[in-house]
Amino acid sequence: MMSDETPPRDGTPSSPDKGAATRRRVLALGAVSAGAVVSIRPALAQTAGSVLNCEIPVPDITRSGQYIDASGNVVAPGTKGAFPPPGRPFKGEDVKRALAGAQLPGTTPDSNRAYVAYIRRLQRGQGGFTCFASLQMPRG
Amino acid sequence: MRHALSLRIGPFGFRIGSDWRAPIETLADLYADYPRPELPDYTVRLEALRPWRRWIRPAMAVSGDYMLPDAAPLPLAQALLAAEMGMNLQLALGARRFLLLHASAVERDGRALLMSGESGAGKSTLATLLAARGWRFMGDEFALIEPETGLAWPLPRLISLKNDGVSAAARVWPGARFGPLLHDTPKGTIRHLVPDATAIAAMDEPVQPAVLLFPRFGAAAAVRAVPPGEAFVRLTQASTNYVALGEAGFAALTALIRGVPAYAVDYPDGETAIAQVEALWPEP
Amino acid sequence: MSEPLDAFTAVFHRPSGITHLLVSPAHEILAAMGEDALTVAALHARLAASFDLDAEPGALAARLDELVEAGLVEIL
Amino acid sequence: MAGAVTLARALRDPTALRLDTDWTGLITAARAEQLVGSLAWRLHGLPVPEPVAILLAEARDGAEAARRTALWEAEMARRALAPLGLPVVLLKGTAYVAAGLAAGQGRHIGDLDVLVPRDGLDAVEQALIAAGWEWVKPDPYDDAYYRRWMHELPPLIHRERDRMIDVHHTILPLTARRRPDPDALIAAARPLGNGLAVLSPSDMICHAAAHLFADGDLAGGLRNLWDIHCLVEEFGVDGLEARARHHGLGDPVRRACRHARALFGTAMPQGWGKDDALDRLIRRRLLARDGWGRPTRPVTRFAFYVRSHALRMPPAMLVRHLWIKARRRPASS
Repeated sequence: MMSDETPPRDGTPSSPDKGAATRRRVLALGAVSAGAVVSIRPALAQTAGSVLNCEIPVPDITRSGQYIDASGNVVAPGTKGAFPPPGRPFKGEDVKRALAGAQLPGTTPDSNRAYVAYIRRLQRGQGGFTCFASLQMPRG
Repeated sequence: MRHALSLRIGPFGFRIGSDWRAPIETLADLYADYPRPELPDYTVRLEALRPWRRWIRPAMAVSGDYMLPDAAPLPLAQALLAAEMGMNLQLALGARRFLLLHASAVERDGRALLMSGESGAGKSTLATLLAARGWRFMGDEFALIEPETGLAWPLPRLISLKNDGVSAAARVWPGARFGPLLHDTPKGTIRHLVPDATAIAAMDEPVQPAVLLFPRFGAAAAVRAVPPGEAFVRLTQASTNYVALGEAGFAALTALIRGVPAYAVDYPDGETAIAQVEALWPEP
Repeated sequence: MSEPLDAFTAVFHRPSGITHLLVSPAHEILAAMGEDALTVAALHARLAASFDLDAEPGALAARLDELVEAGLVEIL
Repeated sequence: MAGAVTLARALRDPTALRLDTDWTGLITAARAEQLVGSLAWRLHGLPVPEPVAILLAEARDGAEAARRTALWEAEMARRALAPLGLPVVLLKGTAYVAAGLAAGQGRHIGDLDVLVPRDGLDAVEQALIAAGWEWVKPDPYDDAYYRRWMHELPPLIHRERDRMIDVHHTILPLTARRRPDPDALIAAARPLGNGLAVLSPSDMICHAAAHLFADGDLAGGLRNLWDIHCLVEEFGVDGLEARARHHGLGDPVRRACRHARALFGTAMPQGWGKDDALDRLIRRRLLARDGWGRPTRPVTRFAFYVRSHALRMPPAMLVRHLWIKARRRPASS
């Protein structure tokens, strides 16, 4: 069943009773590859300050000064094998490139991997989560 | 807040607060000829990132009624850009009385030319060049379409010119007032140009849109008529609040597309673009 | 509310507030369905009454899946 | 200078607002506390200066758009989950608008929150993913902790509509000391007649109070308290105390009602306890907003922020969780 209040029949260009008595139009049901329905989505990236202008603190302010271990956990300062926090939050576009394999500015390959692991684990409500989630946009 | 200023640009009143004096003085100077709002629609705040960052390595967090979380702070020297981004964000996320299009607008014989395109397509520079040729400047960042009437309302904010756009504007606009030169901002080198007196005086005069342009700088000169379908899709992606407006947005956009011819214009330089516009502009 | 543009039809779907752009055969399918609850076969027959169809019901089912994910059609 | 205090007064008795009110401060604080839609409905029809009337009309317009989007998101979730034949209970803002309650009028609505039986969680997860929802985070499976201890699935977002859904199997993190009874919540849920249901009035109030204080840092606290005020005004309190005790939420519910009465004048029996030291601190935190929309009282705010982390993960659990993570060889991520 069609859900309520969807497009009424009027105004549809190809309504059958257009008097095309003799020549009937072919309706290509199978031919459409790209899909016959495109939905308009909010163009968030169009807002003035583009989303990539956001930043991600590692770790967030409530745990500043803590170290980050190789798998991205926040651990006590000086923990063996863990890395000191980077001096400044990372810019959105730097993180986007790092997620695609590049290296975060001012990091070594190992500390870079640790910081990216921390960013991947960000939970909602933690500083930087929204910036990180928006870097996954646009989806699909 | 310690320092504050209210100003009206077109139909929108803003209240801007700052932890520092300098940004408010710069704004007050550049927006001196602008009216004060009876009641501001939106609030923008330029706050120290941390209490001590007012003095030590000052850094400014831009916020307001509507904000994008985790926004990166800006250096104090770029206060003018911060205030501009703050005001844009309030309109982009908060405005409902108008359909907002990322487009510049100029007016001639009572009708508007809208120029839509991503940043870098040259919509600000073109608007400035046309204003220097006698068109009335309406806005360089947002075109406001009133859903009930279809009229385009002016939003003559300071024009933010990037890199070589600054010299182009200075050449054709010798008497213009400029804001400070802002280096290595997120948008490169920027300088703000104050719109001329006629543009500010006419900020409450809406006009009927007559032509919609999709300019693209840098390619060989070419003009192509843009079919309604393509124009519709491009404008839904060039609008910050099309989806939020719901039915009113759909009605406003389809009416605009139905009533206004659209062209894609590639231009290698300003002179060519102006000639192309003159050729496309309908006789009064 | 719908607006026929050249390449497609722009449709504003009130319950969701979402604008969809439909190309053939999507808006013909919606027009043929109206508000009725139909099986795929019944819909295929209804379409066959007005158009020469180029495919069997299976292809129609794929088009319907798209309309279902967009929320324009509901599976009962 | 109007701020959250004036906002609470305006919501409590809008007729008491004088024409020379600091309207800008009031509207700015209302937007910051996500209560501008509710304020706009409370002031509807009252004499206000013309530019204020325009802003309030815009706020009502915005709230209406949010209401439609929320109801559509609930409808699409219903269509995706209907084949499973499981009870699907709407929570928080979406529930208030779906049931047409006063608490839903003009309300700002965030993500869609639904409650489903815990044993149906995997089926719900698969149905939603099949219907176009995706994990917000690219690799949620490494958050075993999240799935094991939290009261919900990791957040999902629909790939076309960009709207998030939180699927709960109870209404408080499993780590929280208090244990509401999810089966009772679902059993007492009231069907809306369209395949979805909402909690019973008493359970709604219990959930709102638990959400208000369980979260700990009281972000959005004023709006949650306004919800509780509207629910109590609409349904009264009979059966509430017994129900709260059943869920082990007696203290948060009494505390929430005390604050609602103090700020919004909610009519309720007197014997719901006197303010204690924590209440005074809570009220300072709830009203910590100035007329510029700035959060004020940073020390109080930070205290609640730290408290929220402690509440979410009791010390014993925290130590055990860290020990497990430390012992496991870190996979080369």
